[in-house]
Amino acid sequence: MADDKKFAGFICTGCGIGDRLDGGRLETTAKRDGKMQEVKSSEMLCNAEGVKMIQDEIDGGATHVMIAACSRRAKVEAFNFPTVAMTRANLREGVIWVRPDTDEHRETTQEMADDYIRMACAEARSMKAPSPSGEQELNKHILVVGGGVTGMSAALESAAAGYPVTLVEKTGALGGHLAQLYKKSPGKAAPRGLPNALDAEFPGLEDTGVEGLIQQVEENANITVHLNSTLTKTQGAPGRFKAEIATESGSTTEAEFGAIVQASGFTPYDANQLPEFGYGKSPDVVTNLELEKLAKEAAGGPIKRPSDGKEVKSVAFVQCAGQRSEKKGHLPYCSGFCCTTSIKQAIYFKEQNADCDTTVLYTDLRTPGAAGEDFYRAGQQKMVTFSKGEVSEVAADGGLKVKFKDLILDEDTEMDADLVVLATGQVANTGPDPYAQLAFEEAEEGSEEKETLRKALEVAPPSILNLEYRQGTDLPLLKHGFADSHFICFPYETRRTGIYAAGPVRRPMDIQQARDDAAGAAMKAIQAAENAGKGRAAHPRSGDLSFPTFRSEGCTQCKRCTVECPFGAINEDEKGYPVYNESRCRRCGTCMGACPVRVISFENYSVETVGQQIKNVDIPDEFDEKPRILVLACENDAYPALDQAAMSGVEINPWARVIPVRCLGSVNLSWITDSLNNGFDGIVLMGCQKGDDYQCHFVRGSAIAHERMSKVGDTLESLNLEPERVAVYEVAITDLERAPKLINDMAETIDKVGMSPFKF
Amino acid sequence: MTEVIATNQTILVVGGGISGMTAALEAAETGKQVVLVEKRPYVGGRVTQLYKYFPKLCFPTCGLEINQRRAKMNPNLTILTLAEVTDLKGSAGDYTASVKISPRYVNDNCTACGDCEKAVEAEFDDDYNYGMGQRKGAYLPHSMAHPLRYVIDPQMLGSEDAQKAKDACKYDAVDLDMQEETIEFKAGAVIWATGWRPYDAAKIQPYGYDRYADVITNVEFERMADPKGPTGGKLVRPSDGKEAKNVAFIQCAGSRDRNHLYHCSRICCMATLKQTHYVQEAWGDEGKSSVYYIDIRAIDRFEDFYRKVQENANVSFIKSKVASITQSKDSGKPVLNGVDTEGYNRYANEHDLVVLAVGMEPSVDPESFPVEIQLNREGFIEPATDNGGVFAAGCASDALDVNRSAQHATGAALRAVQVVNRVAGTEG
Amino acid sequence: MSDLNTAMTAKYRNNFLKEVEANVEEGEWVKMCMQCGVCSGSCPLGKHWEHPPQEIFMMIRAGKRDDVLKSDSMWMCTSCYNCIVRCPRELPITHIMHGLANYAKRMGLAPKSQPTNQFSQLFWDNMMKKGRVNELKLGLSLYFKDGFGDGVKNAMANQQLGMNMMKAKRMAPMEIIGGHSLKDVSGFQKMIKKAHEIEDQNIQDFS
Amino acid sequence: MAKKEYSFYPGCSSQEGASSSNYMVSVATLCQELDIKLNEIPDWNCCAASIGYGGGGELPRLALSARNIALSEQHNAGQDIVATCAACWLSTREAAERFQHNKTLYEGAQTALGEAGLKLENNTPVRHMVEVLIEDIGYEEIQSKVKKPLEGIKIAGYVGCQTNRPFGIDGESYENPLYLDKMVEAVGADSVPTYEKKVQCCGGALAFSEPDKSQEMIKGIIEAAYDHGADMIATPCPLCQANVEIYQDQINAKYSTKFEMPVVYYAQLMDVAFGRNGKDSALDRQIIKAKKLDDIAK
Repeated sequence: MADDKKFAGFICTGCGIGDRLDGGRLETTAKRDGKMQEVKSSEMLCNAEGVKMIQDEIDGGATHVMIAACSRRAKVEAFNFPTVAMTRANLREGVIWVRPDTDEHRETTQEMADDYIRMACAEARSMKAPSPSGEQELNKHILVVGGGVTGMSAALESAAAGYPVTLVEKTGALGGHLAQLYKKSPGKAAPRGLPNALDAEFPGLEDTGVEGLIQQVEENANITVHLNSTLTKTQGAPGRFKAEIATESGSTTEAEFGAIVQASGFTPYDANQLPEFGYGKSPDVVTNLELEKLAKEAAGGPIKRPSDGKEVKSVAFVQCAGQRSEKKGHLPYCSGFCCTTSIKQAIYFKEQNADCDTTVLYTDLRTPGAAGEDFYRAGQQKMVTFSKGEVSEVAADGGLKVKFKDLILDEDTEMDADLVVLATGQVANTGPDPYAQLAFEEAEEGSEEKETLRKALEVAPPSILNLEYRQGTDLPLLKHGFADSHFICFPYETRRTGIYAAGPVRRPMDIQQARDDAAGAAMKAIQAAENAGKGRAAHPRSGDLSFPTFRSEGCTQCKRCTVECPFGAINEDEKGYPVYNESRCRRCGTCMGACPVRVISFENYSVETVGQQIKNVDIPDEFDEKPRILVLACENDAYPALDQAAMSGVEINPWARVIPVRCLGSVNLSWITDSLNNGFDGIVLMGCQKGDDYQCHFVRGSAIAHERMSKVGDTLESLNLEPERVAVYEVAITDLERAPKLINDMAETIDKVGMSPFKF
Repeated sequence: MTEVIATNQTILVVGGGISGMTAALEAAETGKQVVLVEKRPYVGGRVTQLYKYFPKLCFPTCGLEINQRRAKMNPNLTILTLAEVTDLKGSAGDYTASVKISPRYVNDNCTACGDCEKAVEAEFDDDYNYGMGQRKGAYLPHSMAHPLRYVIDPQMLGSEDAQKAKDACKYDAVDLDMQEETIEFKAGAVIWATGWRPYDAAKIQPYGYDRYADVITNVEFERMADPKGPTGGKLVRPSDGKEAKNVAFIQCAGSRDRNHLYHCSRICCMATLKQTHYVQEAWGDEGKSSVYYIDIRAIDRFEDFYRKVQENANVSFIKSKVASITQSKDSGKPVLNGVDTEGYNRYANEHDLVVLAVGMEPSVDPESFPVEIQLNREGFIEPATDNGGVFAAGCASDALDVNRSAQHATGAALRAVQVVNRVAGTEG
Repeated sequence: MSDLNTAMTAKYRNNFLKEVEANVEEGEWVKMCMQCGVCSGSCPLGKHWEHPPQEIFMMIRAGKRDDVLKSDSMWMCTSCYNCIVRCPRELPITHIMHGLANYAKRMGLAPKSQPTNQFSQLFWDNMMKKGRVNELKLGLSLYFKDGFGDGVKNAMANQQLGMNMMKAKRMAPMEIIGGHSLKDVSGFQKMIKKAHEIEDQNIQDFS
Repeated sequence: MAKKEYSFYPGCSSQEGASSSNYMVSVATLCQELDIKLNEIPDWNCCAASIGYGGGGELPRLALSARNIALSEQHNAGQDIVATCAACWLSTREAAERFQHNKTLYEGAQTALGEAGLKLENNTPVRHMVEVLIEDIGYEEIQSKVKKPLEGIKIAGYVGCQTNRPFGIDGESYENPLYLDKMVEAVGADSVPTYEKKVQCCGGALAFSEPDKSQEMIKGIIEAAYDHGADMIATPCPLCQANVEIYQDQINAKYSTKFEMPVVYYAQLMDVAFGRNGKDSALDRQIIKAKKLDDIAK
C-alpha cells in the first residue's frame, strides 16, 4: 500500500562526526523530533556493512530513509537507494568541517547538527519516492527539418542507429547549399610524414559528394522525405510530438515523433547591402556563392566573367565582406568558413589556369586546425597571393578597381581585377523570437509595447516549427539570430526539450562541422526519445523521475507558471489551467516557485518538503542571543562552493541553516514569509549568474528569482522588518571564500539590526 | 582484481576529459553500457585546470559538477581511473581491450576525510599546477576531484611517510600493497578521447622558456589566475614574486610553425583574449596586455569577444611573430624583440611577464599509438572507414575548444551507438 | 639585358612574383611567406634595412619591382642564418636575399656604390684570378675601390691593423706578388665560365 | 686507438700568411695530440664564402664547392670532408645538399665540372672539425688527454653564426648551444654557459664593407664577455676570431672603450691543456696576447 510509510534514520559517526558531536543526542533527535521509527548509527555508514544495514531496513519495509553523514554530493554511489524516498543531513561538510573544534563552540555545533537532522527527517516525511506518470511512451521516430547537408546527415546518422526518420524540406530538392557548390575543400590535414617541401602534395579539392548523399537518403528504407513541405503545426512533447506536414499544394500529412532536429540552415548574406564594393553596379562583382555557379558552368574550363563572357585572368577576393563589422546592415560576427572558401575558389582558377592572378585581401586569415593551416599552405603553393589589406571600395566604372589599404606596406593602393568575389557570410534560418510572441500576447491591448511588438513580429521571418507552445512557435534565439545553445559544456541544450538545432542555424559553420554537428544533434534527439519513453528527465537533471503536478482546486489560472517556465514546457488548457508536459519539463521547479497559491509540487521536491525543513529548525527564543539564518543555495553551484569551502576549512557562522534548492527559480516566496514568521532573523539566497552570460543551468531560473525577490521588500515592510534581513546573491561554484563570507556577513547584519521579534 | 562487466554491446571510452566524459554520459544516458578509462586519478581532464572558459568567462567546475553528478547517478557508466588502454584487438562490434590499472594505494573505503594528508610531510611537484607548486605525497588532486578519493604518490612508497599515511587512516583505505594490474574486457565500439597536451615550450628556443623564469605558458597562467592555484590567484613574476602588471602574450608559440607544430591550435587566440581579462581583473587600468599575433582567429560568434577586447585601451595588438626574447641588463625583465609588420616598426619591449600561447598536440604519440588507426601529419585521428569501430572524440581529432569538443564528442557517441545497436540487432 | 628591365609589373599581379620565382635563387619560396615578420626581427643588422625581408616579400607580391631591385636592403645580409632557422614556413631567406641582390646586379639595378655590392664583386674577381682569395690584395683593392685618394686614407687608417697582422704572421707582404694559387687555374676558370653561361641561359625574359 | 683519417678542406684564410694561419697551426697540433690524420684535398679552391653571391650568383658559386667535393672524392675517396672554417663547411655542405634536392643545379654543376675534367658523385659527408671532436673523439677522450688543466681561466664560448646555423652542431639549440662550453670545461677552464652573445653575429664579411655597423656588434660581443668576467673568448670560426680580435683598438678609438680581450680558438685551448708550448698552440700569432694561456704554455 502506497501510504503505508515506514521511516528509518541512519547516522554516521565516522570522519570525526562521532568525536565532535554527541551521537546519542543525534539519535534521540532523529527519533523524538524527526519521528524516525528506526534509528541506527554506524562508525562508517558508507562501507559495505553500513550500506547493507540500510538496505536491510529497506528490504524490511522502510519507505523513507534519512541519512545523516557527509554532504549529499559525497558517497553518492554508496547511498543510492532508488526505490525509497531518501534525504541526507550534511553533518560533515555542513557542520563539523565549518566549525572550530573547541569546547566553547561544542554546543552551537551540536545545535547545528540536531537541526540538520530534524530538517532531513521532516523533508523525508513530506516526500514520496518519485515514479513515472505513465503519460510517456517510446516513439523512436525522429523528425528532421531541412534537407541540406546537415539535415541529410542527421537523417542518415539517426537511421544508421536504427531510428526511423522523416525529413521535411521546403524546396523541391534535397542538397541545400551543398548542391550549389562546384567542389569542397578537403577538410583534412596532410598525411603522416609529408615533408614541407614546395612540391609536397597537400590534400586537394574534393567533389561535394552531394549526389551520393542524396542517393543514400532516398534509398534508405528508414527515411521518409517530404519535399516542397513545411511544418504547419507541431504539438506535444518528446516521445509524443505530433506534426502536421503540408506541401505547397496544401495537402497535409500528420505524423508522430519522439524528437526533432532542426537543420534549417542559413541564408546567404544579401550583398545588395554592399554597394561600396560595386555589387549590383557590375555583374563582375559576385558573392562567393555566385562564384560557385560560375565555376559549375565552367565545369573545369576557364571561368568566364558575367559581363562579357571573357576568361577571367585576374580575380580579387574581398574577405569579411559585410562581416565582422558593426556598420548598419552588416554582420557583426565572422562566418568562419569564408577564408577557406576563398582559398578553395582561388584554386578553382589556378587549377584551370596557373597564370590567373588570384589575390585574397584579408585582415585576419582564419584557417584553424590542422586541415585549415595545411589548406592555407596548399593555396600558397599554387601561388594564391594573400595580402593583409582593408578594402574600402570596388570601383566599377569600366574595369574593376579594388581600392584598399595594404596594412603591411602601410599605404592606400588599388589593383585591377577582371572579377571580384565578395566573401559574404551566413545568416541563420531561425523563426520568429518566441519571447517576442509571448510578450506580445501578455502585453496590454492597445499599449505602446503591444504595437512595437506587433511591428517587430510583422517583419520577423516565418515560423519554421509552428510549435503550439504557450511560449511561442519556435526555438528561442541567441545573439545575432542564432538558435541555442549558449552553454559551453552543453552545446545542444536548447530551451525546448527534445528539439535540437544543428548546423549553421546554431552558429556559422562549414560542411565538415555541419556533418559532425548533425551527428551530435541526432544523438541528443535519440536520447530525448529514449528518456521520454522512460519518463526520465533530460539534461541537466537527467534521469530524474519526479515531475510537477498541481491541485486544480487551488489554481487561480494566474498563468505565472506557464509564462515563467524557462523551457516553455507548460501549456494552458481552454480553461486556462496549466497543462504540464512531463517530458518537456526539466524539473527545475521554477513553476513551483512562481505559484502564488502553492499548488504546484514534485513528489520529492515541493513547497512542503522545503517548508517543513524551515518549520523544523529549532528557533531559540530572543533572549538566547542565538539568531537563525536561512540559506537557500543552488545545488549546482552555491552548494558545491560551500562544500569545497568546508573541505578547505573555511568557517561558517553557526546560526546558518543551509537548504539546497534545485534552482533559485524554484524558491517560493512563501518560504521567505514563513521563515520570517517562524522567527528566522535573516535569509540568504544564492543563485547562479544571470544575464547574457548566464551560468544558471536552467537559463532563466536565477534571473526570475532575482525579479521575484526584488518585490520581497513589501513583505518585509508589512511585517515591519528591516530590508537587509533578506539578501539575494549570484554565487559561482568557485566562490570558496565568498560564499561563506556572505553568510557570515548576514550574521553581522543581524548583530546590527537585532534579533527578529517573531520568535515564540 | 578489478571487475568489469562488458559485452560486445558495451562502449569503451578512452579518456575522461570533457570529450570522453561527454561521449560517455551521452551514450550512458541513452541506455548504453559504457566503460570509461582515464589515465589520471580523476576525471575532467585539462578543463579542471582552467580558471575560466571563453567567451562567457564562466567556470569549468560549474559544468564539471553537473557532469560528475550525471556520472555518479548513472548505473550504466563504469569509470576506471589511473587506467590506460594498452591494446585493442578485434573489429567493429567485437573488440577486446587490455587495460593497465596503476595502483592508487587508496581503496574505496576512502571518505576523503584528509587525515592521511595531514599525517605525511613529504611534498612533491604538483602536476595539477604544472609543477608550479608542491603538494603532499598523500593528496586529493583538487577539491572537485571525482572520484572523491585520495591518492598516494608512488614516489612516497616505502618511506616512513607512506606508513604514516596508512596509520592515519581510520578506515583501512590506505593499501600500500596495491599492485598494478592488467584486465581484459569486451567492447563493441571504442571512442578515442585522449585529448591533448600543451606543446613543450622549452623547444621554442628563441623564447628561452628554459632560461627565463618570467616566461611561462598559457596553461601555467591559467593556474596562476585561479584563486585555488599556486599563487592564490595573484599574477606574479615567478622570478621574484613581484606583481606582473605588464603582460605580453605571444601567439602561435609552437603552432603554425614547421619547427614545431604545423597546425594552428585554434584555441590559443581566444585563450589569450580571455587571459587579457585576467590581467584587467587583477590590476584594473594598471594592468596592460600586449598580444603579439600573426592572425587573430576569433571564429564565428567569438568575434564579439575579440571586439570587446579590442575596445579595451589597456590591451594592444601587435602583428608580429616575436623573433626572440632577451633579458634586460638593468631590470632583469624579459625583452621581446621583433618587428611590427603593419608598417614596419622595430620594437624591443620590456614586460613583467611573458605568456607563451602554446598550442595543442595530441597527447598520444603517433609512434606509441596502442590502436590501429589513421593519423594525419600532426598525429590527430582522421575520420576514416578503416578505423572500424573506433571513433575519435574531441582533441584527439583536431585542436578544438571545449564547446566544439563536447559537440564533436556527442557526435562520436552516436557513431558508437550505431555500432552497438547493430550488434544488439544481430545478437537480439 | 636591359630589355628585361622594361618588364611590365601591374600592382598585385603576379608578374614580378613569377619573375622572382623563375630567376632568383630559391625565389620559388617567396609565395609561401605568411607575413609573420620573424625574419625581420631576427636580423642582426635589421635596423639598417630600409625594407626587411618579410616586407620585401610583400613588395614582390605587390609588384614593386624597382623598389625591390634598386633597394640596398638585401645587401645588408650578413648571412647569419637567424631568419632561416626561425622562419615558420621554412623560407631560405638568406639565400633569397643573396639571390635578389645578385639578380638586381644582373638587371643593372643594384645600387652601384653600395659597399657590400662592391666588395662582393671584388672578392669574386680576386678569387677568380687564382682560385683562392688573396687577402692582402683583397684588402688593398677594397681600400682603393673609390680611387687612389681614399685608398691611401683607408690604408693609413688600417695601417696599425696591417702591421699587427704581419707581426702575428697572419698577413704576408709577399702575397702582393704571386701568393697562393691553384695548380689548375685554367680548368678552374673554364668551369666557372661554363657555370655562368648555363646560369645566363636559364634566365627567363619577363619583358 | 686507430688513427682517424679525414679529407681536409683548410680554406683560404687558414693558409700560411693568411688571417687565420693561427687556426691552422693550432689544429695541426691538436690532430697530432688526438691522433687524427688530415689529408688535404689536393688543389682545393675557395668556396666564395657567404659573400661570393654578388659576383658569383648561384651555379658558379655552387660549382666552386662541387669542384672541391669532386676532388676529395677522387683523391681522398671514402673519407669524410672536414673543414675547420665555418664558411668553408657551410658552403660545401649547403652545395652538397642543394645538389641533392635540385636536379637542374646538379646537372649544371656536372657540365661545368666537365670543363675541368672532373665528375661529382656527391655522396660524401661534409663535416666541421668540432663535429669530429664531439662525435668521433668525445669530451671524455679530450678530457683524458689534458695534462695542464686551464684552471682558473674563465672563457666565454663564442659560437657565432655559421658553425651553428643552419645546420647546428650535435643537435644542440641554435639559440643557446653548449658544446663550446662543454669543451671549455673538458680542458679544465671555467665556462660561461649564460654568455648571451654566444650566437650574436659579428658582421662576417661585412666587417670589411660595413665596418661601423659590424664593429657596433663586435663591441657588444666583447662587452658581454667582460660583463661575465671572462678572461678570454674562444671560438670555432676564423672570421669570428679575426673580426672580434683585430678591430678592438679601432673600437676602443671609436667608443673610448678599453678592450683588450684575447680571442682564441678551441684548438688553442686544447693544445695548451694537452701540454704543448705557445708556438705549437699558435699563441704567438695572437694580436691580443692570451696571457693566461701563455703562462701555462711556458
